[in-house]
Amino acid sequence: MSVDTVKQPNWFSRLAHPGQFLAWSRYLVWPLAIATLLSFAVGLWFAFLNSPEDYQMGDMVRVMYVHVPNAWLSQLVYGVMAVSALGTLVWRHPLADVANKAAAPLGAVFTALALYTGALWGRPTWGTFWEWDGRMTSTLVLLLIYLGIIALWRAFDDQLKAGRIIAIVTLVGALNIPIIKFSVDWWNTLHQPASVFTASGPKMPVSILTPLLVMMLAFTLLFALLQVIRMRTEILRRRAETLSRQAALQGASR
Amino acid sequence: MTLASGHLGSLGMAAMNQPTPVSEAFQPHLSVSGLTVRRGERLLFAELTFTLEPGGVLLLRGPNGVGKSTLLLTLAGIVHAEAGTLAGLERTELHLLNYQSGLKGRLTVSENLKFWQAMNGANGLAVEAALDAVGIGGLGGLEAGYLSSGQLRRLSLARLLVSERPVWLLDEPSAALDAEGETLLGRLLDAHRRRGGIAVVATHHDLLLGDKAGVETLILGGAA
Amino acid sequence: MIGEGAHIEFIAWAYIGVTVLTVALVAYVVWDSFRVDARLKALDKAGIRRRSDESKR
Amino acid sequence: MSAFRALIGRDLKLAFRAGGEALTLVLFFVMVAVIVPFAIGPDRPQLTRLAPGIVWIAAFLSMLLGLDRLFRNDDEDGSLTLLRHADLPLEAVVAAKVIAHWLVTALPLLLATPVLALLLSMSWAQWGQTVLALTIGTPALVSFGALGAAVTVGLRRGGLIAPVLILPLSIPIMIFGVGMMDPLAGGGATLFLIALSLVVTAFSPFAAALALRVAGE
Repeated sequence: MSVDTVKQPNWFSRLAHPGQFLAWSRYLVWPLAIATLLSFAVGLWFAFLNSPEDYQMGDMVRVMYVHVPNAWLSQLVYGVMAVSALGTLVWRHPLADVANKAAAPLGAVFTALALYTGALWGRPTWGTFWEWDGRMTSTLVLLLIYLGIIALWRAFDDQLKAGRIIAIVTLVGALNIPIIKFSVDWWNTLHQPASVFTASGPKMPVSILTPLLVMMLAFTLLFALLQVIRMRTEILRRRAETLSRQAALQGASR
Repeated sequence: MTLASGHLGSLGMAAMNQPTPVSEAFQPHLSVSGLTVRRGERLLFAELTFTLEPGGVLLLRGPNGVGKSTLLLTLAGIVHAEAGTLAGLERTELHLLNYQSGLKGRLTVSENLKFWQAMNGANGLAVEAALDAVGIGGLGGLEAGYLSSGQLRRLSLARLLVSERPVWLLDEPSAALDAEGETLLGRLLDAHRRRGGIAVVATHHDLLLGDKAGVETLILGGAA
Repeated sequence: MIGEGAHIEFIAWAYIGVTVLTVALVAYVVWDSFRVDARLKALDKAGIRRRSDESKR
Repeated sequence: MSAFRALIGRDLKLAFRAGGEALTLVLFFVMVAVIVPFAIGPDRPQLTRLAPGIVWIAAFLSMLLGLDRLFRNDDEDGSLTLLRHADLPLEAVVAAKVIAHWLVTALPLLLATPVLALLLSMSWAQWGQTVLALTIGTPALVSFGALGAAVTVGLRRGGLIAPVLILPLSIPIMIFGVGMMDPLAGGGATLFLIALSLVVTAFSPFAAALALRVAGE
């Protein structure tokens, strides 16, 4: 089979070719894993042992160290998916839809964690687990979008076609998320006087900012690690499926 | 069957002998070069090259599953080609006829035909004349759901007549047609070629063409 | 240092939940990866492999 | 332009001959409104207060129910493939089908709103505003629906997945549609809803046509 005859014009598409990706990403897994573990260790040490209580939030500030990174990842992962959707639609890049498929469940889990920690933060702060606050609500909608995309991935048999169709859905979702955010905020101000969630901003003291940044780094590294593993798995899975199909075809013609 | 059986290798084809002198209705030149199409990971054909002059017919032959229908869909611009150039195949310059009729059972025969005439351009025969031409002239008021499959196929052929387009892509056009229908199909193709039209036809039957000049045959999957 | 604040259980639950779900996610990803590897190995053992296989084992 | 009209005409003709699918949708729309008082109690002031929301939910559900017929039939009998070669670009084909679908599935709902107004003890002014909001908002709902239907056209279980995909995207329509009833913020919501509806209606034929092209491959 003359598979790889198409010329590879530049270094990027050479590196991003699935076979090449498998070759070089292998050396990424262990360094990423070690870096992730180290930054989690440092981050947790800061979070529990080496940071003071916040004068407003008290010890609850420690929930922020897991809440904020997950909230950040819930959006970063969607950004990664939107970029890979562009890669699928514009350049028909074979790695792009793999990246989209790999990222969707990760994004869903991080978003769910952001909601979970947000609810635990909200109980002592607002007196309720769930508040129809603008940020919480749009995060919930984001989770629904992730789940829809995962459902769509599972519904398709032809993964190549699925990749391009889901890229369209991902991009439409990306265009819609700001609109949803805006409408939810608008709706929120309509129904309650002011948003409670105005604490935590750039005026945070360094003692709180440091663990927060380290934990964000740790979670981002975790995402990168899982994303690389999942992309490798997905490429190999497609290869395995192609091989067994070919074997079936050969068996049929013998 | 080996994996590479769909692999055609380079295949240069040009209509060598001039077909019957053609009227100047249209002068299409269909030219395909370096066409490579993949279904999933399976390579159907690579580096396929051929040209058709006005009045030319290309017959696609080969066993089932070899990619005849896919080639037609690629020429029709529906399946994406991995590589290669297609010239002379404007979206609005071609008719596709395949196993799916695009006809609605709840609409009458002439409503169906009028619809496709409106969609594809009313530059061919009138609806009644086209129905007469394919031998279902009296059935215009009948709901298409009551037609037999042979009659449906004739109605599909009438769709090609109400809007004149230079390129016909036909997938098993004689399926469900009786002997008289096959003669009719040959006559319609002859008339189409006399006006300068081109046809690419995937078929297992021999077409009953009046004039064999300019008819080329492309055998797909011949390596097996 | 962490104190014996009034909300210790919320903090604990937050970290427990995050840990459990994260560990489960990592475990799933790794398990999935091993599963696919095993499947490829089984195919390889059956003599089915890519002709242009760059990773020779 | 005549091709555009012919396509709308064909879809309307098919809808009328297919045995009253539009009527079934209206029936469903009314039934949702009938069922709500059983769930929340027959308290008239409360019903009045909730009426706009109930009407929107009923409209939402009815639109989702009718969605599957938008492209599926044309895909199954090959019309969709043949329409790719029509004189109209596929985007215009989608736009025509969206308009026809709106006429078949949304317009009857608007005509049925007086029944709901009566059942939910809405005032005339409230009813008028609901009709206005639905008139502005339903084109956007149908457009999102077209996108969902196009994305799932090749799937056997598409009828189940399309609503799951569309609902989160449609939340802003719901928010501004119901927000129009708010005495304080109604004006702003009206403007937002108009803007949103225009953008979505103009944009979705392109996205849906792209999805149909990919699905056809």
